[in-house]
Amino acid sequence: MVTLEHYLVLSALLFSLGMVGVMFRRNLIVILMSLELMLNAVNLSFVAFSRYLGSIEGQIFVLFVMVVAAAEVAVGLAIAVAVFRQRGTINVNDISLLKW
Amino acid sequence: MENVSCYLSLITFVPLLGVLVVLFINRECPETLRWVTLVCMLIDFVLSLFVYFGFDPSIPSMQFVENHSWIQEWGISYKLGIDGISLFLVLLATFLGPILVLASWKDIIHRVKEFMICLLFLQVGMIGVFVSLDLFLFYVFWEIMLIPMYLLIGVWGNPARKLYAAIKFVLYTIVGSLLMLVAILVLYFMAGKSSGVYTFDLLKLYEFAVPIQAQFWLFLAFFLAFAIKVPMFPFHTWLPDAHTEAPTVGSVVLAAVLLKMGTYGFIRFAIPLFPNAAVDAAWWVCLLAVIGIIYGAWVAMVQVDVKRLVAFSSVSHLGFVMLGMFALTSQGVEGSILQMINHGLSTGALFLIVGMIYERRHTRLIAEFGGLSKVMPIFAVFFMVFTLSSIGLPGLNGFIGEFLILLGSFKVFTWYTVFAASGVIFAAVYMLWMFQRVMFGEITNPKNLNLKDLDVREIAVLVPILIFVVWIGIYPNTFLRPMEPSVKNFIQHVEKKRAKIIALEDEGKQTLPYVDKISLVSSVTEVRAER
Amino acid sequence: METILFYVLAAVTLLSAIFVVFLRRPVHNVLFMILTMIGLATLFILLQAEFLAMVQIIVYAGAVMVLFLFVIMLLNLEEVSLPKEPRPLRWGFGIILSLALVVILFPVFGRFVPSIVGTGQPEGIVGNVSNMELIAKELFTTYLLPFEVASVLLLVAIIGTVVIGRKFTKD
Amino acid sequence: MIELVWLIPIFPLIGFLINGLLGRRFSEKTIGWIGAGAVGASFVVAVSIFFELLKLAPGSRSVQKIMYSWIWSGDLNVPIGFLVDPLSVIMIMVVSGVGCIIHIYSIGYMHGEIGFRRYFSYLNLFVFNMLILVSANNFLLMFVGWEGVGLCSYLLIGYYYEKKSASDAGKKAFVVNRIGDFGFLLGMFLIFTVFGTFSYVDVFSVAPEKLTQGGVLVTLITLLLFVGATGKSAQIPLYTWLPDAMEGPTPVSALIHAATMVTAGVYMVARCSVLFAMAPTSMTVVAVIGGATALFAATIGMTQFDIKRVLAYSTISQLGYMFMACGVGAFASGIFHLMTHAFFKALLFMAAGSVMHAMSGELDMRKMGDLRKKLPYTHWTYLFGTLAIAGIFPFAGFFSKDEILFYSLQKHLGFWILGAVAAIMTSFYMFRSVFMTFYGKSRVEHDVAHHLHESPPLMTVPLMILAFLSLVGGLVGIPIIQGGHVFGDFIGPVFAPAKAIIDHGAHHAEHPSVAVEVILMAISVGIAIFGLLVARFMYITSPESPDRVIERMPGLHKLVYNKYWIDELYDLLFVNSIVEFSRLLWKKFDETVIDGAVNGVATVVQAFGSVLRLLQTGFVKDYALSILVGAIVVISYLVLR
Repeated sequence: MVTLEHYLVLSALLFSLGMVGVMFRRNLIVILMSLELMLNAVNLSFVAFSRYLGSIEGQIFVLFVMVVAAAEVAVGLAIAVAVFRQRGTINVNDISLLKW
Repeated sequence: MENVSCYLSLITFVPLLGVLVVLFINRECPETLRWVTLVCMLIDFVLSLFVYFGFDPSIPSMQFVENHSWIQEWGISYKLGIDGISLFLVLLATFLGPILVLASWKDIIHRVKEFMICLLFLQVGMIGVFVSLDLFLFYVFWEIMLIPMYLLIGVWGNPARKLYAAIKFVLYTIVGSLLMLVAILVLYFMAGKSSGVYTFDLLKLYEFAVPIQAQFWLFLAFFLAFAIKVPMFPFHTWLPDAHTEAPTVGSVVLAAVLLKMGTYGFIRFAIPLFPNAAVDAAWWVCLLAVIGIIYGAWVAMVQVDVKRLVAFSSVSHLGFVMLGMFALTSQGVEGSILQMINHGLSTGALFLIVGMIYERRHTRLIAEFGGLSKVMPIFAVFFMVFTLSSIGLPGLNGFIGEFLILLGSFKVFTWYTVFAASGVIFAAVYMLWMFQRVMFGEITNPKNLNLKDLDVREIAVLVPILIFVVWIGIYPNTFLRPMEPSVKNFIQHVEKKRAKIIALEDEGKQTLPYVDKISLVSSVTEVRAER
Repeated sequence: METILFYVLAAVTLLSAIFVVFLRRPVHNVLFMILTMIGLATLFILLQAEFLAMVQIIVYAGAVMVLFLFVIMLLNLEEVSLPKEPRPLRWGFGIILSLALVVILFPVFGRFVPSIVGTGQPEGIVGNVSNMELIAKELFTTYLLPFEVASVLLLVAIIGTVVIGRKFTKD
Repeated sequence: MIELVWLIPIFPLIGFLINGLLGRRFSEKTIGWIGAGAVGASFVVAVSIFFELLKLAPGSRSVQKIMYSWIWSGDLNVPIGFLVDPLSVIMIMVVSGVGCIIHIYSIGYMHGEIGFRRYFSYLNLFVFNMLILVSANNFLLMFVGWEGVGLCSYLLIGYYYEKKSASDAGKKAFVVNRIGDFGFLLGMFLIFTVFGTFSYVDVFSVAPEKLTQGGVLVTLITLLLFVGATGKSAQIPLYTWLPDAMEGPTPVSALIHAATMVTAGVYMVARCSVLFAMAPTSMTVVAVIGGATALFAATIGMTQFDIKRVLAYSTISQLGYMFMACGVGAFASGIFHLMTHAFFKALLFMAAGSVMHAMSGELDMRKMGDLRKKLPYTHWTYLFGTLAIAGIFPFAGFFSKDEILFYSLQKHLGFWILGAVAAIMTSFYMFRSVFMTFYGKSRVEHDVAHHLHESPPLMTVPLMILAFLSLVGGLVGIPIIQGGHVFGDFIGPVFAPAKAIIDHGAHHAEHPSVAVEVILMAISVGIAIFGLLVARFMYITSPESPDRVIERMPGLHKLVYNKYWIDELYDLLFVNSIVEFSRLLWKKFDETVIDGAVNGVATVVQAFGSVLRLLQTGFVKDYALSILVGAIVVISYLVLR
């Protein structure tokens, strides 16, 4: 019988996988993707909660998360494209202009 | 005279109007800028003359008082007032205003507009400090004065180390004043808590009896803020740098008026608010003052740069002022106030003179000069008179101040006075040695041969100061009489409040430990009974 | 039966997520990402959030992933020497760190969740009102302001993207 | 007329202002005569006040004239006031009289100098300050004159400011005077704390009650005042500035370093005779230092070759005599000697000046000789002066010096011996200077010799007036056997209270018989003549004898010739050590310690800042990592709490 914990464990796993992706991949695009993954993990737990608590708010929040995720991806990819065009690389370590 | 006159506000904020007018003038015509500032300063001076003639020398209390509430909730009021102590300091500031503008006529060429604005703001800050009777308002003016001075040194100073000097000056002063702010707030809350009404009004805070334990720390905070400004012995290293790097006008205003804020702060705030701590601390403050006198004189002796020498000499002179003030005798305090004015006049004039030779030779090293009195006789006369006034030759202003201070402090700190009096000898040594190396002897350096003597403008700058230097020397009563009642009132207030607090503390001590005193007594009797 | 379905879908999603993170070539990543999205959509259906499942597929799988593909093709990242991935040591460190995160999250579930849910038994959503209707009613009443703000956010994002994406001209 | 006492100092002040401010347009003659006229006018007023004072009864000859309240702060109220009494009238007459003569002389002497106007304005300022000093009615005003006189001596010594030695000498004079004034200042503070006022009349009238006879306080006050006197009148510890002061023009030395300024110390001790009388210990200190200085300076005077240096050392030793007189309680004879000394010492200096003028600036006696034919007037007046200072019978010096020796014998034999030996040396070195310059064979270089000329009458007439005065001056003090003498009676009442205290204290020595007085006079004349003969023998009859004496005791000669290396000692002990120490203070303490601390704080803050900077690596991943670590920490904290 599938309980809430199952879903939460799954979303935790997905979340940490996404985090690993963000932390350790050098490719900017992959980082963005794993970021998406983390967001989706959160969506999953939202829906799971809304399902088990019987309140619809969870799902509405998921909608808003999706809006934010979409905006974020759009801007992220635009930046990636601009960086690539200017620096010719999307390796995150090369983009270290902020070093003070 | 409650709320009747608005002279003091006028005097303080006329320079602000001047700033507005200067703002509208085109940058490209410096002449008009200078004339407008000069006129504004003259108006300010005339207004202060009205105050002088309206001032009634017989009443000890504050006059020309203006009391409007500013921020009700926190008890901050826009309160101005003047008494014998601050009257002449305001006059000194307004008197020097026009002279500064005149002196900067040829000295400041680039960015004249900003310079004039800085000068006017400085004037507002200075006069504000001397007239404000509300701690909060005092602190505001105290900070206002910092920024223009920083700009004066930082922008128009001599390019070598001007930024270092400016930053050092500002940091030194700000560290001190922040501690003072903390002390002000602590005082504000303590007074508020005990008397119910929260207020920054100085006269009300005079009445509040601060417990002795707290008094020590608060006095220490105020002491640090003002000691840095004075400057007293260990905190003086910013002064030589600030003076050597500042333009002539900058170091004149710095020496003549800004240093007086420190000593004025002691008389107006530190001592009357915390009399017990002030009297207990008097011995080490005077020790620092005497060290300052001797140290300032000795180090001045070996300086190679004229401006640094005069800067160290003002450390020595202000050591005298502090000694006189903390002796808390009527001669001592009056002497210290008079010496503040004298120092303002003679050191200000000396800096003007150094500025004049700097304008001609663009160097301040004593070795570069020699035999100037043959080439510039009028200059030699002025330089000689001001050197003698700063040495403290009788017949000129320096002597009256120094004599009263030494006389006043002789009764209280005999040994300190003996060492301080020896400072008079060293003063003669370093000033005359410098005077001889600059003025006498053959003209060794060819560049000195064709130096032209003082022109009309420069003489017009020096003559008013000369008149006052001689006037104070010949007939000082015009200055001593108005001070008399306020100084007497100041000393009585310190004594009275100190006694009241001691009485309060003793009776306070009795109530608290009264209980265990009985138990103590009873336990002793039991023991005796058993034995 | 439902639990079996859950486990299958969870396994599929997890596997594809792992492939997304650990495969070298970006195109593979994108494809597996789409697979995870679909996996998640089915899980939403399992949790009776059909509207969300549909939205998930349309928005995420459809739009976002296509965008990724488009960018990869645009920058033809295949030929470009892909940055060599970090040495295994970093990977190891990464895995340990993520496990640490999971381990930490567990007590959270243990502590909070039961108190709220209590039964651990999925109750049915009240009445036979469809999921979408519920969302719509809720969205346009209590959450109206966030809804409008979201639209503004999207507008801003669009403008931002256009500005950043502009041809880099040496003006 | 006494009401117009304030005119006396005002005249020279007006002269100073006129010459100082408007002098540029006047010719040399007008400037000179304005200066001399101003001082002459105050001399006339002084004489008229003198005669008016004579009319008053001897007991009540002390009138105060208060002008206005100068400093009034708290309980201190110091007026500008003048005190007219025999002591101050005599001093005023000496100062203005001799001053006027010297002004006239210097019109001739300074002819052709570029700074003529500056010289005369400073001279008038000096006379103004000196008159303020002697006529003041309170200590503070006297201190004003005291320092003003110090200033003018600084200006006049440093008159030839191109010469470094002149401006150095001026600076040295001012600083050493300032050290003396330091003592004077402290004495004044003590007086104020004890008496609460500065005016003489109040202080001296109430002194016996307020101070205990011979107590620590009165001794301290008097010793501190005496420190001021030694500074001003160049006694043992602080005399080094006077010989260097010869850098100034000769009339300056005549006026300042012979007649007026240096006597200020003696005047002050005489004025405070009541205080000194109450402190026997300080009286003995004054006498001892006076006697020692007399002897010490005389020894140095014997070996000097520069004519002005000889006269300078003789001034120091004569001042020593005056202090010894005051020390033994004979204030009247001290002042009498002061007056006569003013006459003949000014004369000697001016005669030396005219010699220098004739020899076109040459001062070294070894390059002079046999000038009596070329400079008759100067020769005779110089001889008169020497006879007076040596103490030969009819001249003024004899009476005043003999009186001092007489009273010092009464006090203690030691003082008399000191005085007698110094008297022998005085007559020896004075006659040595006469014989070396005017007699013997001429050692003048050729080019200097041929335009040797007698000084113009403008210079010789003053010489003659002073010669006459140093001849007549002594008659005022002829001791009418058994009684006092004219001068003594006139000035006696001023010192009556002091004498009363001394006689009350010490056992009253009976007045020695007439015979003893006559014998003493004979001895002192004998001493003078003995000195003359020795000098004549060594410099006229056998000129090579001085060299033989030097060979016999080269070490002693070298020691004395180099003035016992006192100057170098002072420089080493005080001047250089303080300068080195203050340089050390400046460089080490001020720059490294305090500035070091301040800059140290700055560097510490900077170092701390650079550590923080390392966190900003610029790699996105590091930032992400820190976010993660932060999150983990927060959650674990929440969970484990």
